[in-house]
Amino acid sequence: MIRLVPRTEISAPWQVATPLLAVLATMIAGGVLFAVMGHDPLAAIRTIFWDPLFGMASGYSRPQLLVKAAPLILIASGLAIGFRAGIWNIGAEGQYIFGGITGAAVALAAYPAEGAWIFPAMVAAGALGGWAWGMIPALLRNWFGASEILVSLMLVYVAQKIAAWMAFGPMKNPEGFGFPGSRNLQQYPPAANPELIAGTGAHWGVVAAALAVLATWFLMSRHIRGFHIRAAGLAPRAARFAGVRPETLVAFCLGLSGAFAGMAGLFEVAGPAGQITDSFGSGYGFTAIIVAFLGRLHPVGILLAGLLLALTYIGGELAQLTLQLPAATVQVFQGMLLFFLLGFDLLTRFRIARRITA
Amino acid sequence: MIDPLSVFLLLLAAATPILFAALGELVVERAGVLNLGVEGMMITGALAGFAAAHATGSPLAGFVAAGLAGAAIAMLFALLTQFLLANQVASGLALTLFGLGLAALFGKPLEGIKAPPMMAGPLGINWIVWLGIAMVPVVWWFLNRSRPGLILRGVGENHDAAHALGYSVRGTRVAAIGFGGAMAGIGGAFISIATVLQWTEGMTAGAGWIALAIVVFSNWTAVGVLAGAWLFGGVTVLQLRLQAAGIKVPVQLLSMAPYLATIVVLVLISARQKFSRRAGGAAPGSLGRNFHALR
Amino acid sequence: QDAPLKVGFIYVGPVGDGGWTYQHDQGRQAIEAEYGDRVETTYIESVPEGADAERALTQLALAGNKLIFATSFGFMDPVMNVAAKFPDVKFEHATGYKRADNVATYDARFYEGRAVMGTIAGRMTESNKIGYIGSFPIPEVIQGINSSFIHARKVNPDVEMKVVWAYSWFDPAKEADAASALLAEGVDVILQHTDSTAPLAKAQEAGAIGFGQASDMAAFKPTPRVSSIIDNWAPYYIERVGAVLDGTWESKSTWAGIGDGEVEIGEITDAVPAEVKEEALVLKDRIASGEYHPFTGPLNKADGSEWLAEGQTATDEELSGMNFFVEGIGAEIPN
Amino acid sequence: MARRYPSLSKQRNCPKPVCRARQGKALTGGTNLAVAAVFRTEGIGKSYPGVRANDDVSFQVAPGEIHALLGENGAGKSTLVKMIYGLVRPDDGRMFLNGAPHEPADPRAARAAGVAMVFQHFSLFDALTVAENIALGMENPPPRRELAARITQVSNDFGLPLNPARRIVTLSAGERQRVEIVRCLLQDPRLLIMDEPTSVLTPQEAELLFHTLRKLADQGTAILYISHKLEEIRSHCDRATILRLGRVVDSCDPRAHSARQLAAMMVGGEMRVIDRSGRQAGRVLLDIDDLSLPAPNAEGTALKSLSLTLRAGEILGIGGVAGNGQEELLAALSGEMRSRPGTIALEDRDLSAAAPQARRAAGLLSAPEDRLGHAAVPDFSLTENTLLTAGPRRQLVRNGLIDRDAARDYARQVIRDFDVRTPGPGTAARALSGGNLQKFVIGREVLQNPVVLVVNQPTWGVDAGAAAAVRQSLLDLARSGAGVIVISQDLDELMELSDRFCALNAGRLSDSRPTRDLSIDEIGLMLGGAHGMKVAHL
Ligand SMILES: Nc1ncnc2c1ncn2[C@@H]1O[C@H](COP(=O)(O)OP(=O)(O)OP(=O)(O)O)[C@@H](O)[C@H]1O
Ligand SMILES: Nc1ncnc2c1ncn2[C@@H]1O[C@H](COP(=O)(O)OP(=O)(O)OP(=O)(O)O)[C@@H](O)[C@H]1O
Ligand SMILES: [Mg+2]
Ligand SMILES: [Mg+2]
Repeated sequence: MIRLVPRTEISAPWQVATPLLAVLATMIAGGVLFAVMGHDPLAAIRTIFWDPLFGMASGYSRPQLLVKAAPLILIASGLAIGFRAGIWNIGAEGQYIFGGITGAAVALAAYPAEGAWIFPAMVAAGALGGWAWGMIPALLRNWFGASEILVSLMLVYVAQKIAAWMAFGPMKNPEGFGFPGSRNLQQYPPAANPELIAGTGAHWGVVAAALAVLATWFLMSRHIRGFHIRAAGLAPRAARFAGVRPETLVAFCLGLSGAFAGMAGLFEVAGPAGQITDSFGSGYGFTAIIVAFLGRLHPVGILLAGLLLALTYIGGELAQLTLQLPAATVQVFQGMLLFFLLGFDLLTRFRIARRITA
Repeated sequence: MIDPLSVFLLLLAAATPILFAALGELVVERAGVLNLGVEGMMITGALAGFAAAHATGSPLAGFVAAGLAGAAIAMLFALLTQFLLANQVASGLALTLFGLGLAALFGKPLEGIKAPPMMAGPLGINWIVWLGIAMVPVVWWFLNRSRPGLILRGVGENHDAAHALGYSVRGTRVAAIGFGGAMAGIGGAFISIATVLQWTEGMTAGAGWIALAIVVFSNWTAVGVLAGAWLFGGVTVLQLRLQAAGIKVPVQLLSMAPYLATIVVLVLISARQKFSRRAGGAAPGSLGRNFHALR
Repeated sequence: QDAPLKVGFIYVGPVGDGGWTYQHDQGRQAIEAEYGDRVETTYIESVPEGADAERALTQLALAGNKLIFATSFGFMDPVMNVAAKFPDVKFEHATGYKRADNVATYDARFYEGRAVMGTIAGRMTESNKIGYIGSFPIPEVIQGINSSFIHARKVNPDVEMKVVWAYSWFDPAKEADAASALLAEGVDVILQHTDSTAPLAKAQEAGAIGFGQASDMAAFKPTPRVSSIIDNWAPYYIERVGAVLDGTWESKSTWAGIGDGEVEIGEITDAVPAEVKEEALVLKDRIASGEYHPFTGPLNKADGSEWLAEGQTATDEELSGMNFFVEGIGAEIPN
Repeated sequence: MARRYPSLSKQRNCPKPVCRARQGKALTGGTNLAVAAVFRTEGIGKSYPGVRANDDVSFQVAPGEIHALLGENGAGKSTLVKMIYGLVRPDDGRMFLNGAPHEPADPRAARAAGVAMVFQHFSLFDALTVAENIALGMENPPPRRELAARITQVSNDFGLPLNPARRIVTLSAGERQRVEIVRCLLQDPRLLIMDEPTSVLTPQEAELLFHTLRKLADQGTAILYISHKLEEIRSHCDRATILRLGRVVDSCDPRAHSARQLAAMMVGGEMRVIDRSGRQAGRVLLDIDDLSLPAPNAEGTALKSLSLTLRAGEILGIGGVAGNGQEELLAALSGEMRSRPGTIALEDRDLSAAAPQARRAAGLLSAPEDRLGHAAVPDFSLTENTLLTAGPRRQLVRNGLIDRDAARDYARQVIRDFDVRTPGPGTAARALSGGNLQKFVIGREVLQNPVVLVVNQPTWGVDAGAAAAVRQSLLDLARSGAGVIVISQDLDELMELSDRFCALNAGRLSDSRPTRDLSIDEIGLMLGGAHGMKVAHL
């Protein structure tokens, strides 16, 4: 009989191997799915996983990978810290939206002024907005013990409604013929977040994501605060004994992940998205949760997971384009990827052993 | 001038999908499992129920199929969390993603078809609505008065103790997850079979998340779930009703109202637990924790 | 024979939404049917507005599509950005107002169809209350509400209009609740500017009637769906593809209505009395021929101020920025 | 007076012995035990990866006998009883209950066969009521009302009154144990197993427990009793089986041996003698003045106007039953809870408002009672666990930056100096046995050269050898000039260690008295009276 024996330490080789296994398994299961749907499985898998990187138009899609992955990585880096501490911020989407709104508000208030201060001020406002939106569940948890999972989730919907309100009301482009949506910030240079080096896709958000990965790695593995965060997630009483105040930690984690998400929202609204619309916020905050887990809550893992998910998005679009696969395929794919990773993850924590008999 | 009774009758129907899903999730959470995949199970039920109702011409068959399909996809979650010991939060999110995608894929051929009509029950209201209300005392009784319910609560409260006393933690939880899936499936099918009468992609539109909120709102009680579903349905219905009556309402604000109300109630309940000297929170002690027994 | 012309589409929703995107995809299929081997069409569905749209558009352009239809208002700026990078690719943007040498815009005069719906609604209501489920308070939707109300009043001076905003294009549960709320107010005819069939299902339960929106929603025939307003993009798409094929394409702004076949009135079922049907069809023909404009004075704004004098018709500018209800609608536009 | 509850025993599937009176006991010394034994094992063996937890274990328990299982930590006692209770399946060997083969598939089967077990941990459901908890421990509980009546009746009959409607969270440790016992009693067991039941009880409560056990034994129930408290085994058990490294090494009448002799049998060698010499009380190090704190939560205890002083080189023992403010006192000293200014002063520095790390920097260190999850993070390596407290004093953390090498070196030093048996500093804390982890925790604090060290339950659940090592280290620390506060429920331990003694009762601290003037009885009086002993004492 087979049984699971817990490892005393998490297996490092398996930590690296399981994501690869999961990707492989997803390809196989996905291939079966494509075959059932009447598509050539090999072509589909090549289109999704290979073509964006090395295919015909890869010169365009490779930089796009960065554009798509940057907000995911930035948000997930913040979330992972909280998840490590057992603080479940499910509402990054709301913080992303709210950060986008506050950041854009600075630009719209400044319009049409010129000045080098505008963009930095927007970044600060975006971070502040996300931070504030994240602090709501933090304070409600600290003061009243309300579950941050639910509060942060509810605040996503509230933020969406606020975005719609802004797009239809206060932020509506006065030159937009009554159509919803703010001015396009891409067309207002002091507020725009353009590509820094042409053809690389790298805008300030990509830079911020890279910095976030570095900073969180440093925090979690070298700094005592990161140590306390991990301790609090594993044994809250022990963390308190070590001098961690749970309230401080809740505020720190929710505030930090909120600020990261808010910044991601700002970089998006000032760059790729360009404007606040009623549908601003296209699920980055939720996808980032998946990225965080796929990356095993580790900064480097998150970096890779963010790029992988971006790949499935872009590859999925290509597959629609060239193979007419429905958009839902990507969702199924991402779901499977996560399923497989979570399943295989077992191997990092347990050994499979035969039952010992005398 | 707005007839409260008519608002009430409206909210009964509006609350039904989330009532089913939340009652199911209540049982799941009472068994100590946090399944965030409600949305994925609902949409699966919505599709399977619609397909079966269309194929057989019987809405009833649709609801049965929806329950089975919801339970079936919930078994994926059970496999991950109960056998492969994966993180429940992540597994639930994956289930939602997967369910939404899968339903969209397999729903393609069903687009544009209309479901067979439902028979109205007492007060001109759908039988399933009444079934949902009837499930409240049933779930209450099961949890608080039946032996399997006691075992289930024991497993949710302290799985180590339940294991030490010889109860199957995994078996209990798998059963609860299956029940939660079935209930979510039926809730989803209510939208496709009884409300919209058609299959459309993404038609549950976030109801699963509301159901999750309602379980917390309910303080993990069946009656609380009913109150939460009605409150949520009530605020939604009322703001539309006020608009329909031509009363100027700050729509933007009111459309946020259900979510804000959930937060407020959540805070009130949590505060009562925190500041009253009554011992212990209401959340099941082992909620969200995985169990692995060595033998 | 030349290589086929590649035509790309990006959709904001899934093609299976049964409404807006579904109808655009019908238009795409009409192109294929019309031109056969001479064209090759592809689409990307469920593209969020914003950065993803820009990328999807670029992918389409890179994949060799020479004509690209972007079918949502929110794709406007992405279209402009991408069009600037691909001057030899023609872009068609639905419902927007920004053009360039290689960007044309097109839209449909849905308000023309709503005039016909309003006429039927005004005649059919017994409670003299008709309900309207609005998606968002934007000019296009407001035009529709005004147009239906004006024509309902014309045939039935006692008619009242109740408006509910769903703040969503597509949310079946919410639309169902909105319909229920209207029905509870005594409404017996429901018009909708949201995309799901949920309001029709509710109308059916309550014995009220409604209209198909965007697509025909024929599954609900003969009642509650007594007619429908269909977005038929096929004629325009066929024309524009033809223009590219024969080299006559140029950037322009098209706002076509019933006359051009872009707005279609779905079959009026036998649930509608013959004389009402007749009256509706006459109105439709008069609009189609250009003989009649649905916004013809005298018309006052809701605040009582005069808008159009006797015989005066609204200009397209006025319509495309419309942000007020006409006199007689009890509701106010939220802002 | 002994009432049985025949209607409750219908779930049994094996026949009742005709006579279950105490006479079986007379047979204990004889050779033909197999016939009379209630329970018997033959060559039981159980392996875990890398460990032979039980090896060829054969022993038997006679009816009416209180039979002790003795052994060091990890000797295999718990494993053995878990097999009897159906939680773990033996790899080899056979078990017999009432002469019939006993192979329970799960605990429910074992219960049906007449085996009941009181666990040390993990078997009550906090949010459920007493009645619900008891119902969960039975196969076919009677209807709710009837069950409640039975609980009231049985618990009163045995002098362990319980209110069936109370939720477990609201009960004290002693009352919780009563629930476990009543749960067993209601099943009318043939064989009752108790795994370290007294570690959470006051001496009075322990007396009460033994009284109950004896009563049960008199009715013919066989009792298998596990404890590390040798004195208690000597005075209450009829027979002892001693395990070492999974094997039975001896079997004896514990009353015929001294505690030292028993310990020697367990470890297979002589015990070290505790050295109390060479200590002198010096200047005042710690001054607690009128310390009051509200209860941290509904289950907690408020501290009421505590005052004490502690001198250099002195060990102050604080006795009392768990739940009377011990955890709160430790939290108030460690800095987990902050108090009013002027209430806590270390070497004349007011630390009342200082954070835990600031107190550690100043020299006020502490070791809480719960090793896994409070004093240490179970999933962290020992190296990482040093960072929990030793950062400031050992310079493991500078400007917020962790010095991993220093932490590893420190962990190695603790392991070496305190004889912690583990593969190395990279091992996770959860992989250590309780005794070894306790040595690590104490060592981690002691090697920081504290000015004052506060420990709560330093030897809880720890075997005699490890306990002696821990106690010696505290004495050595005091000798070196530090002040030590030992909070404990183990009076023997307090008598052995402390210079002065005071009692903590319902959040109040008695005046201290020099220990050498006190007898155990006097201490019992200091503790008694007020606490939970209103119960009909028998
Ligand atoms: N679940 C398990 N997995 C692996 N090994 C185990 C497990 N449980 C016990 N062991 C091993 O079996 C041996 C016996 O453990 P057991 O718990 O029976 O000791 P014990 O005598 O009860 O000790 P203590 O006095 O500490 O309670 C231990 O040394 C341990 O190594
Ligand atoms: N799940 C497990 N996996 C591996 N080893 C285990 C496990 N559980 C217990 N052990 C081993 O069992 C030994 C003793 O286990 P047990 O749980 O009885 O310790 P304990 O009772 O906490 O210790 P102590 O009696 O010293 O207080 C430990 O050395 C540990 O290595
Ligand atoms: Mg043990
Ligand atoms: Mg032990």
